[in-house]
Amino acid sequence: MTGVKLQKVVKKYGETQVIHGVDLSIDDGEFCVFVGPSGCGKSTLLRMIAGLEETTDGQIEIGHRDVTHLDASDRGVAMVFQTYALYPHMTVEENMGFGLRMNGHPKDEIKSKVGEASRILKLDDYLSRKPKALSGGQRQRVAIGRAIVRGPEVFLFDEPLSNLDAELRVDMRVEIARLHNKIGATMIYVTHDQVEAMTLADKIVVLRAGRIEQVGKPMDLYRDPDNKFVAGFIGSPSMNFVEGVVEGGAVRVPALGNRIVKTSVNLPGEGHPVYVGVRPQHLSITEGDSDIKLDIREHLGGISYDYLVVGDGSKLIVETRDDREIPEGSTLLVDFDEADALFFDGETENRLR
Amino acid sequence: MTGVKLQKVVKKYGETQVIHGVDLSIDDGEFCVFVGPSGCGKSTLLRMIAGLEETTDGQIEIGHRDVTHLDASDRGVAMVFQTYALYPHMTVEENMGFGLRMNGHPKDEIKSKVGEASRILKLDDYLSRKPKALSGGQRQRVAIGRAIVRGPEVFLFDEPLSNLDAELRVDMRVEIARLHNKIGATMIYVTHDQVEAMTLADKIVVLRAGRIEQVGKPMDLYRDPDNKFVAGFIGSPSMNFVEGVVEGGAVRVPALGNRIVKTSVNLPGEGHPVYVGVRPQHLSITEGDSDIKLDIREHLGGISYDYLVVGDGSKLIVETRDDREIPEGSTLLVDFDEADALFFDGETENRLR
Amino acid sequence: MSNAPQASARAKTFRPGFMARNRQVITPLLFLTPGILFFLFYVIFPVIQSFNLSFYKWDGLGEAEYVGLKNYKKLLTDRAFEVSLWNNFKWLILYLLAIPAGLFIALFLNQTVTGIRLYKSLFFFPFVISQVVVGLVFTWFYDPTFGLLNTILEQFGLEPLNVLGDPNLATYGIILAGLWPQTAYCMILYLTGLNAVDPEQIEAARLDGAKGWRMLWHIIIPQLRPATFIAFVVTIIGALRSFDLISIMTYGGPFGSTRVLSFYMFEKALSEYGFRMGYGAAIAVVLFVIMLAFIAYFLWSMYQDEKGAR
Amino acid sequence: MFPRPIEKSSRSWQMTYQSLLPVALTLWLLPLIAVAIFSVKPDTDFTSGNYWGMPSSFEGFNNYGKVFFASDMPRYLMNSILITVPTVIGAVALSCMTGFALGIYKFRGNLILFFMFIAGNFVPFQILMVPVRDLTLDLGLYNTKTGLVLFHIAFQTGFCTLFMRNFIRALPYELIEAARVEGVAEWRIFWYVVLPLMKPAIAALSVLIFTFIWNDYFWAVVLTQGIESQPVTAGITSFNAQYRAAYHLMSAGSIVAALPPVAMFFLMQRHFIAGLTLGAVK
Amino acid sequence: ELNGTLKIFSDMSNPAPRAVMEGLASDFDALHPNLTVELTVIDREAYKTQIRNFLSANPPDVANWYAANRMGPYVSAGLFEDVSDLWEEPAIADNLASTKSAMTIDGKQWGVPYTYYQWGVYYRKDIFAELGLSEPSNWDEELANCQKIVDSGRACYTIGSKFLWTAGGWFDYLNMRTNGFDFHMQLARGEVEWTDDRVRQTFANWRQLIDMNGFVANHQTYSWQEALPFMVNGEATAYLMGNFAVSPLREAGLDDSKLDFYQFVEINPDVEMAEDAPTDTFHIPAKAENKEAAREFLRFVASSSVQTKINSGGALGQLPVNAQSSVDADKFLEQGFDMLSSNSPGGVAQFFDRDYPAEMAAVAMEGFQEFMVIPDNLDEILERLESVRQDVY
Ligand SMILES: Nc1ncnc2c1ncn2[C@@H]1O[C@H](COP(=O)(O)OP(=O)(O)OP(=O)(O)O)[C@@H](O)[C@H]1O
Ligand SMILES: Nc1ncnc2c1ncn2[C@@H]1O[C@H](COP(=O)(O)OP(=O)(O)OP(=O)(O)O)[C@@H](O)[C@H]1O
Ligand SMILES: [Mg+2]
Ligand SMILES: [Mg+2]
Repeated sequence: MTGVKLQKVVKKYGETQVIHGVDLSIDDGEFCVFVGPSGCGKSTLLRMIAGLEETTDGQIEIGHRDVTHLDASDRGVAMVFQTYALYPHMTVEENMGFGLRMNGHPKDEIKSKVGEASRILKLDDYLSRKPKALSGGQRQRVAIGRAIVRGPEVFLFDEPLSNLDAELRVDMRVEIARLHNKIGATMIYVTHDQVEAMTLADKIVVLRAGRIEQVGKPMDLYRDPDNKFVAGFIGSPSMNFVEGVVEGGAVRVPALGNRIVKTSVNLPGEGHPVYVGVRPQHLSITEGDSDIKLDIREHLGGISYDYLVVGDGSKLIVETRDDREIPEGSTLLVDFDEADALFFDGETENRLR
Repeated sequence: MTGVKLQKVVKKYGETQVIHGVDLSIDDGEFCVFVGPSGCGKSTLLRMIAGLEETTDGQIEIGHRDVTHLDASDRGVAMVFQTYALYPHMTVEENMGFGLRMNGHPKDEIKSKVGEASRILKLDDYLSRKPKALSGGQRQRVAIGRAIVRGPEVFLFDEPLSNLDAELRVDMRVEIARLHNKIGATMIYVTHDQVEAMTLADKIVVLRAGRIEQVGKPMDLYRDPDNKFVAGFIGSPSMNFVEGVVEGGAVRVPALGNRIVKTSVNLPGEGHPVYVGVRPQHLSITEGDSDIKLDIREHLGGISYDYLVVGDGSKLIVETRDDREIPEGSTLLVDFDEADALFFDGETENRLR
Repeated sequence: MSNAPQASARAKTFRPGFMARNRQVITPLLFLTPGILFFLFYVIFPVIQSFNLSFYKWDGLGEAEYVGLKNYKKLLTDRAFEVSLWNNFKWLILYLLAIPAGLFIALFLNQTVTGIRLYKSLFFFPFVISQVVVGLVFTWFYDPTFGLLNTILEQFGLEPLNVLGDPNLATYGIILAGLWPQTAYCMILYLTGLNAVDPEQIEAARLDGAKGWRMLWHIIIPQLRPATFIAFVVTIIGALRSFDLISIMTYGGPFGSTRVLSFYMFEKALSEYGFRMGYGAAIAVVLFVIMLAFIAYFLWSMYQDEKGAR
Repeated sequence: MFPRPIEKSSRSWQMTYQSLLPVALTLWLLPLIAVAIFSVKPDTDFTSGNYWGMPSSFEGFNNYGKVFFASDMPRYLMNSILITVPTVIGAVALSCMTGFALGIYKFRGNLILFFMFIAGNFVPFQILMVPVRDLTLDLGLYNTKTGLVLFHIAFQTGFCTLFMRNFIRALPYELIEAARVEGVAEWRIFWYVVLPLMKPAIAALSVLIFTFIWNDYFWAVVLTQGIESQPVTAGITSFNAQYRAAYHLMSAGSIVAALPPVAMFFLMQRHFIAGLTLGAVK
Repeated sequence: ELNGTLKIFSDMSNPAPRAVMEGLASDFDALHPNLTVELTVIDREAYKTQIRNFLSANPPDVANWYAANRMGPYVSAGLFEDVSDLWEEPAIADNLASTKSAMTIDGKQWGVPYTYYQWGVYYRKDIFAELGLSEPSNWDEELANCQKIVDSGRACYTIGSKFLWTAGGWFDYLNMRTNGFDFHMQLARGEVEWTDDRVRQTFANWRQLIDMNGFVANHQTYSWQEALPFMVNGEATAYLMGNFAVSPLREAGLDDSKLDFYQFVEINPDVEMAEDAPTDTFHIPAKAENKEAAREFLRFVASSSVQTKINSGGALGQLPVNAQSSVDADKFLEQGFDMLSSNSPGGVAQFFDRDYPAEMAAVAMEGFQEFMVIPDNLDEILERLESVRQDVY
């Protein structure tokens, strides 16, 4: 019922166009995550859905209702801000009940709804505190509680966890996932954290410079990216790309000692440049003579990252599961399974399948 | 020559004691990392070594010289701050040369030293810029450059990377490791980032509430922690702990269906409570009937984390290498190799070996 | 002979040691000395002297005569003092109107239309102008024969008013003149305050359905607390220090009805028929005690802020 | 932003707002505009009762010419400058130092000293009147610009210290620590690190103090007496005595007296406002 | 021969007196080539507060001030130079004898007078003529005249009481005419209660004029100069003022055909007429540096020729103190001189704020102003004055 649908949505600030005609449909109850590099328009798009930014062109529907020109307060959405945006002069309880109060709900209804939300978020003990007296994670929970209380059909999150420290971020991430499971509302979530996007999303929308690059399930994007940008963007550490040239139906990779990579994808014509992409965990190294040097090896306990420098100066990251000490500066041989390699057109950067 | 030695170092702010008699000796050229939860006194200890905080009691030696009551300016150490602390009104060059200039070094000496440092840090192109015109990573490099220029024997870093975003943090981490390799000075480094500690340190010092919990090489701490605190602190995700009871020379774990874990360590007396610790990657799950439920499964691409809830409400994290979808709420059987389990006294929390 | 080098060597090691160990105390002391000396001589000692003087009878020329609390006793029955005190309270209360007025104008001007910067600065004008000039300007404005006020009243068919000549109106007339620059001041404080209001909170409140006055009341005004605090402090101080306007506009008249403590003390101590220094000092002490309540309040809230800080 | 940006509201309301602005401004500045018009009127307008109409002829040059060439106003203006500028320099210099000491160093009594400066700044200055006048007399500085300047410096130091100390407090303390670790002497830290960073505060404070001092009337009356040392605020009263009921000249005189701070405000608007809101108190 | 500099502080800040003072200074300067005369003119009102400061702080060599009680504080504080020696010189002793008593405290003289002037009623002759009025000679005529003036839509008297002392002038006259000079002085010395019936009678007389709207409205807002235009514009017909008002009135366009003078009318025929005639003086501060030149300057201003010159109609327009001086052929000066020398048998008062102690004067004049605005407050005002009297004396 309360899916969100964007049709040819455009945003201009004066002359500069920030969103270039975005079409997107988010289903009822779906958890949709916007990712993309800084400045690509994630926040802008979210704020347009919220009604905090005017839509220059196109149409926004929430639950089959055209809300393009409705006021923010009439769209039935709730938003959680990066800085929480709690009202510092109100207690937790007042913060959470404020929206209902402004809409003239009776006192006891407010009280019961706030009570319910605070139970879900385990905030009961803090109801009479001011935000100042809360930790970051608690504040974030209050911000979420404030959104829940109003019982909206769509939740919007703009990098809600980026002000928390690493540990808390993990906890809150799990909390949000659980919340989504429980209340089942449509959620749209902006982040630039890989892990958040991968773990939370039903559907990831990858944006670049105001345009959608790809939409899909997290693992689909991970396994089957449409282009080099998405491939490089999803997954951490990033996918390694090495330049290659089409030669005799295969790809020759000069950086890896002119290795010939065979593949069944539709390669472009002879001599055409392509990129070969391999994820760090699909690379393996053995000591041996080559022009690839180990720059730094980092042990994280359990896994290690090897930072390699190839002869032409480009870099590779290899994830290994061993803790052996390899002297830095050693030369190494790099290998990978051809089935794990992805190929991208050297010019359009589109995936070759 | 220029190791650092702390003897019974104590710090009090008024009545509250923050550092409780720390003994520590850091060798010449060693890379020593202080880790510990927030507020445990890492920064305080570092600042005492720098001379920025007075030492209430005990003695600090730098290179066999008692510096306990020396002013910061007389200790010959260099410090890199979390906020970089670059002088905003000076160019990069002036920033780096400021310490030398103030100490009356001749102009051309300053110039050559700054030049050298900026070459090492690839800052040549930015020498005449003001800090405002630099990116976060460049600023951090300037801060390090400023420390290098003076050629100090001890470098102090207080969470130097925590203001950088994830990607840059990785780059700078590698950079610092490389720097240490190159100049070989003693470095003391405060962080609360697991990965930084593990990858950079020759020696990790784990602090808790103003006391040293354990000192050792990263992998030693990881594999062979002295107590539950260190075991839980080192490694990410944290080690799982489940409560057990000593029964007939083995440990019975009620939470895992009264599983009996055999071990060769010296267990305390019959009926004594112990903790069994297993790292997430050493746990494995299979679907099956039990009182352990899957709460959330997170796919990160390549690996997945499973958050489990045990019947008694305690939680487990399992790291798996598969991408299968297991419906949330399924019941699971959990298994681990007994050799991978660590045991801790239920009361003292000390490791049982 | 042989002792000398030894002694000097010891001194050499001792002196830097002492300096080094106390650098964190000596440096600030050196930096503070000139400021503190100035301040002691011109502010702190005089305050004490004034307290002392208030127990004396002195015409500023001859010998001072100790009279104990007599000056204060006399104040109790001094009608002019009573009037001044009341007027001071009127000033205190009414001057505070500058705060809502300033807020109102600030809200009016807090837009981004072209030329708004110029408007803002022009609105701020009255504050920059000397109170002497403001006083003159308003005296003419109120002038019973040709003043603009009466010209306007006439347009509406109303009786002319002699604002500054009417003992019941004069004080209010002066306060109004004072409110003019003070409102401008508060306006600036609120304009910058409004700038600092967290836009995300406004957005959150918009999503929560707060609009217009309710937004102002529930979200904006609470966030303007720092600006309000400052506005409050400066307005109170301005009210208690009011001297220039009274001196220029009515000289305390008509028949003393616009005196406030600060003016009365000037009159008693240094004006043509005054030169009762002790009595003047006693008035100043009373004024000081009133102000002390506000100083204490201000310091207390500063202290609250400082406690948490470094 | 609150209230809602006007661009986002209806066209008609935008127009209303745009036209309301000048009306509101005119009302707000009415007394001032009147004086400005007074100052370019011929004297006959006043004798003929044309107080509020348009000037019957433009006599601006004449009137201002009189103020500048036929009265003592230039002397008074000069006095004001000679009082204001040294005060600004002195107060700012002193408070840079006190602010540095109080803002950077932790020592016992820091807060008490700081509060002493604040409290002194709020003292009703009438209480200082008699003793300061006597002190000035004893120093032989009565009726000299120096006497006035010294007092102003001392009294403004309270406010300036509050201002500077809070500003320095807001500077990242790590900058000082960084310099200390680099082996820089304390006074050099003040000179090379802190002072350059205080430039905006110094500018703001200077502008602010300039206005305060320029507009001071009370102390001018208490500590000076004649044309050789009185500033323009006090001078304007003698000027007015001289031209009693010559409203065109009094107006011109008032405008001349008010002009320097106004000009200062316009030129240094940003600093001025920063000063007000930063230091926040007079 | 005199040399060095002679510093003079003067309060003659109104345009005409200022010119006189400047002339005086430059004349004296010219007479003594080696002497530099430095003149500082200070606003008349400001001067009154500032004199204390400069007398002790940076004393000039010569300073203006007033005779009688007003010298008291400075004399007793030792800030004025005893100039009894000058008063032994015949040029002064003989010619200034009439004011010697006003310059004497503790049997010594502390300055020399250079001018005095009569007070009285300056009126619009042309309007009187228009209304068919003639100069009144007693209170009834005065009231009758006033009634006619009021009926014509004018006020009888203009007055600007913002700075209070103008009301003091009215009290002086009403009280001296009602109760006589001696009573007035008794009151000044604090020997009579302010609540005395005789004082009340004075106020009752005053009230007659007030109740018939005899004074311009809103006078409490104006200084004496600001009250001048009412007379010039014909909105009021007369001004009880010192002779110094003549010059600005003339400047404003009232020539002798429009402006005239009469002595304040008799009220109580049982008392002798007495007048206010304030005397302005020059003094040498005790700490003056160039006392020799200062004494010479005092001799200079006391001399008959100088007093003739500075008091002339074109200059101060006042009366010379020196008996040898000639009174300028000015209608008002002649009338004033006549009045003071022949028709003031009761005595000559200095002025309310010069005869009454400062503290008393300040409160009293404020009371007068209040009375003029709200006559019903009289009882309260008198009680206040009485309590101050008990305090002051
Ligand atoms: N008010 C504005 N006027 C002009 N351009 C703007 C405005 N707000 C945003 N932009 C531009 O719109 C683009 C998209 O901004 P947006 O904040 O949506 O990026 P984002 O994807 O959220 O980035 P981040 O990850 O840094 O939050 C940016 O290039 C930004 O510069
Ligand atoms: N000036 C001070 N006065 C009183 N207590 C202080 C002061 N400075 C620090 N502390 C206390 O000392 C303890 C240690 O602080 P410190 O800053 O060293 O912690 P940390 O380990 O660096 O923490 P973080 O990881 O958050 O930086 C904390 O409990 C803190 O509250
Ligand atoms: Mg964003
Ligand atoms: Mg820290």
